[in-house]
Amino acid sequence: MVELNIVDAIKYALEQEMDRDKDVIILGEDIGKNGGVFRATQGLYDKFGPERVLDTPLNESGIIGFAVGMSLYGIKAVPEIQFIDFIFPAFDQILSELAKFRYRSGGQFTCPVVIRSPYGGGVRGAHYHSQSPESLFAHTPGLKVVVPSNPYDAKGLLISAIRSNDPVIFMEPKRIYRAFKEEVPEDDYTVPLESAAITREGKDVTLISYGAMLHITMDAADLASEEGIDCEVIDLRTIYPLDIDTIEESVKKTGRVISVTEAPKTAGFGAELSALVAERWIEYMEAPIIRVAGYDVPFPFVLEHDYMPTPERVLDSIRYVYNY
Amino acid sequence: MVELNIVDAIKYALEQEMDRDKDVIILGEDIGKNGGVFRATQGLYDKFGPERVLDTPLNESGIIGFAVGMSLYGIKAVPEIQFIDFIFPAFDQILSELAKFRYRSGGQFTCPVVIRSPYGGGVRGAHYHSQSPESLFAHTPGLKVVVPSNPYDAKGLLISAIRSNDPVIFMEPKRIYRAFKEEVPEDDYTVPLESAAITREGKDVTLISYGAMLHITMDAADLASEEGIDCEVIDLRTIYPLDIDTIEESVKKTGRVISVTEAPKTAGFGAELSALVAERWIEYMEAPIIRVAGYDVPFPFVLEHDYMPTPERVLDSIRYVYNY
Amino acid sequence: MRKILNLDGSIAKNTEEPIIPNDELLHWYEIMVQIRTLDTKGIRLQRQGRVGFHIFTTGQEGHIGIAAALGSDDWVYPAYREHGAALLRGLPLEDIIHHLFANDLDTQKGRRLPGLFGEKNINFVNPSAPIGTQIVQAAGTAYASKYKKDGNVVAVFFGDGATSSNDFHSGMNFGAVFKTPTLFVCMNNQWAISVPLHQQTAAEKIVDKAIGYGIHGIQVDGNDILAMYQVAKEAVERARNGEGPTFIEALTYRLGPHTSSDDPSRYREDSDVENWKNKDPIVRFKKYLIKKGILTEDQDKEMWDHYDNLINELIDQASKRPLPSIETMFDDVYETLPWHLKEQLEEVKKYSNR
Amino acid sequence: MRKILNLDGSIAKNTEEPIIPNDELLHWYEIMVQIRTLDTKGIRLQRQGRVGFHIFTTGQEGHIGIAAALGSDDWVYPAYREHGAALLRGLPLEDIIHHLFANDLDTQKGRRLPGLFGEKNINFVNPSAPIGTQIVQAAGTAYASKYKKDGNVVAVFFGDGATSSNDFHSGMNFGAVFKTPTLFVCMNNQWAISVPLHQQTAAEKIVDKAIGYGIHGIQVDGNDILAMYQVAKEAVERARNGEGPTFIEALTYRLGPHTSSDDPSRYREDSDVENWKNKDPIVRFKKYLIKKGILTEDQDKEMWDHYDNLINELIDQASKRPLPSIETMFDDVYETLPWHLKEQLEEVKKYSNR
Ligand SMILES: Cc1ncc(C[n+]2csc(CCOP(=O)(O)OP(=O)(O)O)c2C)c(N)n1
Ligand SMILES: Cc1ncc(C[n+]2csc(CCOP(=O)(O)OP(=O)(O)O)c2C)c(N)n1
Ligand SMILES: [Mg+2]
Ligand SMILES: [Mg+2]
Repeated sequence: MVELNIVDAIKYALEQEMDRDKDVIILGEDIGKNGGVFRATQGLYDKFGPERVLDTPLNESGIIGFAVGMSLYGIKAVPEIQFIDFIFPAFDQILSELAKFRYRSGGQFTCPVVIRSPYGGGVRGAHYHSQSPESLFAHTPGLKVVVPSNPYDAKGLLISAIRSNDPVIFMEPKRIYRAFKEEVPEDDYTVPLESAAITREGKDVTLISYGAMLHITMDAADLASEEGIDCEVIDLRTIYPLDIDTIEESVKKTGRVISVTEAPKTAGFGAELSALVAERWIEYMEAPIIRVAGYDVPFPFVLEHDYMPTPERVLDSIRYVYNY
Repeated sequence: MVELNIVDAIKYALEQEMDRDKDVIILGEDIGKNGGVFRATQGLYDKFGPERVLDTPLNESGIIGFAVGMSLYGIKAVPEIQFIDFIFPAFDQILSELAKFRYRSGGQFTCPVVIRSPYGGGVRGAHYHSQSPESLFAHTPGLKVVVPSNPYDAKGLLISAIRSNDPVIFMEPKRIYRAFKEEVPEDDYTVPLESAAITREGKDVTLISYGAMLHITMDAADLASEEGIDCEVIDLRTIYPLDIDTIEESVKKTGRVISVTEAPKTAGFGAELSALVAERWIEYMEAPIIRVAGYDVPFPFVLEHDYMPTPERVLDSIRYVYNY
Repeated sequence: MRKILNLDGSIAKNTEEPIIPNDELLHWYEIMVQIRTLDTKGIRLQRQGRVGFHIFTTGQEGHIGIAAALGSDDWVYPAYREHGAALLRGLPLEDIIHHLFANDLDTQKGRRLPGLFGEKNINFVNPSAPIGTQIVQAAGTAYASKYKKDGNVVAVFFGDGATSSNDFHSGMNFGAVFKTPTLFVCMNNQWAISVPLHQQTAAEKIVDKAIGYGIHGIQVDGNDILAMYQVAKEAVERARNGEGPTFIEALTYRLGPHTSSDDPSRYREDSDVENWKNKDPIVRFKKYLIKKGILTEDQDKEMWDHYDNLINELIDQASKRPLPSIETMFDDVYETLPWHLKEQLEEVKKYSNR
Repeated sequence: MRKILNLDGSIAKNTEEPIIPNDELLHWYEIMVQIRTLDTKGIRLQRQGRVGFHIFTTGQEGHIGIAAALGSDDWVYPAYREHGAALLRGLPLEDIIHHLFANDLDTQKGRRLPGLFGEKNINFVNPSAPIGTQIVQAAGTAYASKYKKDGNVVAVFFGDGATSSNDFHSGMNFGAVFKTPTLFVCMNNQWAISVPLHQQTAAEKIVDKAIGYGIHGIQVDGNDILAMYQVAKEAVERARNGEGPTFIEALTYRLGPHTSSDDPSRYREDSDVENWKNKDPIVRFKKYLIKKGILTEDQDKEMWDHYDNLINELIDQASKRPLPSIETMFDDVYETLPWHLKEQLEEVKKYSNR
């Protein structure tokens, strides 16, 4: 066991997988000598050399397209997009190519690239260093979308993603990259994709979240428990395809559901969660199905903490559905 | 009055707006001499010349970025993306630039570009000539998303879009471009953005749709009425920001809601509709809130009619919620 | 511009005739005949409503020369007019026909517009439809081969229109910076649907684009299969020697419409087409073969007849096959079927009578 | 490479000294002093946690020469190291300071990372953060001016890293094809964060990229404000004469870190920095002014002191201002507030104490 924060857990996972399999190659902007702008690849350039740790030209569609091409040839390419806000130039390579290669070729060509990228707000990053576009990827058949919320999962999920034969968008909650440390096994282990965790058991209200918002959600659950409301918290971990059984069990038990996400509310991933509940288990519902989310504006700068869900906002929703 | 199909109504709207305002410029691939691959710009090159009808190089981010730049200077740029499946290379220009310019500049710089693009399946177009990515744009504050379902609205909404001071994604249902004709005023008129239409009044079940799927929905409503189920059909017309009042009134009346959309179900726009209802009016609901949608696979080719919502599939959902 | 064959099939002055075994030359020609025949049949089937779509290769058969310079372990990324390269690499003719009909024997499982196919076992990559995406992928694949020290090269085809695409820019740049063993082959057929070359770029020559990336560039007569072979052979050698990518601009012409949906009379002059018909790569190569004594007019006629009949037969067989099963709508999205696709499969089965 | 000023401030052999009024030259210098001072203050404020972020212009003040060749109706698209151009075009210094603090007087309404600002009334476009997006927009704006026959030109700045971006490719291509009056100005400062030029491109010179687009290209000493002015003046003339865009590669160097978040010692040699410090554009220009008798050492010192004090004062004032109101979170998303933003504004007001 070692004590690691999230960003170090990710670095460990990369290093161990690169040790294990010489066909794992990482690439991206400033990931080499510089070790990544968040230092997630620190030391890997020195250890594995420029042939396996590629500092690329400044072009995200290039990075993903190049990775797709490598992976078709049997390389496990793990590109980093410096901030997920800069993934949009690569959208065509992701939606049209990465997601559809297996399908369009009748299963002949596969490109199980793992795209790592820091996402989310709370770091004074403004419009272009704060966004959380998971719902766009969750609307894209062929992709898997993974969002860890703690160091243990970060390492175990990244290793699973790297060993998966499907492409994965691996979104890293940069706001909590260094927020806390946890015991993490030094050895190699996996946390299965498509399986959620019950981070807190409870019987009154189901709170569903992932990534950085999981911690806001947990804080809200703590506040609620002081008021005698017993919340269950689900950490989705993989948001697409998601773990429907864990949600079902919890929702049927509590009859009250709140999702907590940080992207703009409209057509965000909270909508999918609400819709799933409303079409499958509405008869269990004892209150409206609530989304606590970012507001429908571009991500702000000085007002970011007014923008993002806070424990207080989540708590108000908990009270609302509890007392409904 | 003239009898027009949708694609001709669009051409008329473009021509009339270009007649009215010499600062309206259209651009895109093959829109000049060729008149557009769907002929939506036929004749405009001859009439307005190559300075106002620009055949561009093959680069969608170029088309949109160039349009953004023109519009900052006061030109009303109306680019065409040949198929909306090819809009993804332009995603960065749309999400990072077009949608955010007004906001990021504190209201100083505006770029009210209208992006026209044929969307949707049912024309044997396979993966890359069939998609319906409206939910991605509806998750993008700053954009308006408009989807007409008939010639009258197509003309009136496009004129509204062109006169709007906000950027608009104008999605054209190519499956029904030429499916039917309707009386359309020759004069200039507008259909307001952000206002839905009740295409059919009813009291038992609310069906919400737009674009090509509106017609599948109407067919389903006809089938249902033969069984004595009285459906109300809402044509959203503008899906973002949407007309909440029209939905509210209908939903409260019927207590049963089904959305019909053709994109993959997960995180599609139907999810937003379900979520809105489930968080605002769940106490009125007498049945699960149902999404009839495309399946969560890349758009198929020979099996496309199995993939897309049909009146039969919608009818089954109507029966289900009615008898719930 | 590199050129070896004159229009009359003789060898151009001051050029060397490449040494290629006769049976290989004949084989190239045979494939030219096959794909030209496929075009005639394909458009007819489309007009009859028997297949959904047709893409033409007519006029661009010179690309077979590029493919001929590659080894069987090398990779090819086609644009969509390179059926000849696939056949040369060993794709069975009937596979193309089943694919045209998108039937149950289509190895693409009936999922693609006819003409957009790939085959893993001949390293012929499944193409997209968004223009240009394959260019940077090809650079990545070549990097992978270089990393693994396999010595394989990757040839990627694309049009003149595609040089405007984002992925051309990143592909050329990544290829150059990482010195990948890639042949970037631009089949400059002068048109991108209705957009002529001079509205696509203001560069004097497309090959000049190589300079800005620090890539070795060469312009070649794309309707001259021998010149195509020769420049590709040199580029393959450079690539295998670790000298990095080569950009090849092949001057050619699309003699047919863009696809079955296109009407070129709206935007280009017949005289232009006629002009280029005189440079038909098949006619020119045939003249060479006849001059060389490898082919007679009779043998030639026999060959055309043979493939006409064979392809008719294959069409007959393929057209009788059923569609792919409804299950094929859901497999290959992921390696295994997630719960929601299982649910959706059950649902769709209720409505489908397959 | 075009160059006019030697390092010692004398005029290089065989070049002509541009004729510029003395007060203008002094004004250019004054702005250099202002932005260099802003850098010293800005990073200190950031280190103290008083502002959120700082972007450096140090070493790239030569860009003022480009801006000086433009008229007030012309447009500028900055990358993010062109504060000097904004000031030269008339932006009040206090506006930059309010913007640094993202306070209620920030004309960007506190929405941007400090350093990313634009001003409509000086035609200085609000920059993005995704690299390169402005390049093609600038071509579009120039087209609009050409279409309206306004005679205005558009200068767009971007880095060496940005030449790899998609929007560089489309911007250069669209600009060339539509012959727009655009100055494409690449401030080649040798680095894109930690990526050195030779890993960014394999081209010998960035200016070679112009060839592939059919654009007139010119390389200039970016630390020589007179040479910058001169090449820009020629390019503006070409543009106004309808001769289309010009690509200018300005060789310069980022003397500071990439931004306040960067530690350049991780990836580059101090000796390299020292080397370039000798070519400091401010020092060189100062020597010229002194040689010319327009400036004395005393006046120079006074000027630095003056702006040091002035900026301190402005910082003092700006730092006391409140944050923008909570309403500013919702306006400017659209021209008018839709229902859902009204609802959200009401909600957020409950939690905010502003
Ligand atoms: C990104 C994208 N935009 C537009 C299209 C529509 N389209 C299909 S082929 C084509 C022209 C391609 O021209 P070129 O690259 O020269 O190839 P050619 O067809 O001439 O062989 C266009 C515009 C597309 N497939 N993808
Ligand atoms: C699309 C995109 N990718 C990555 C980044 C992160 N980033 C910010 S600046 C920069 C380097 C820019 O280099 P260059 O264009 O040379 O400009 P310079 O900073 O040297 O002036 C990078 C990679 C970004 N802002 N946008
Ligand atoms: Mg072409
Ligand atoms: Mg730089």
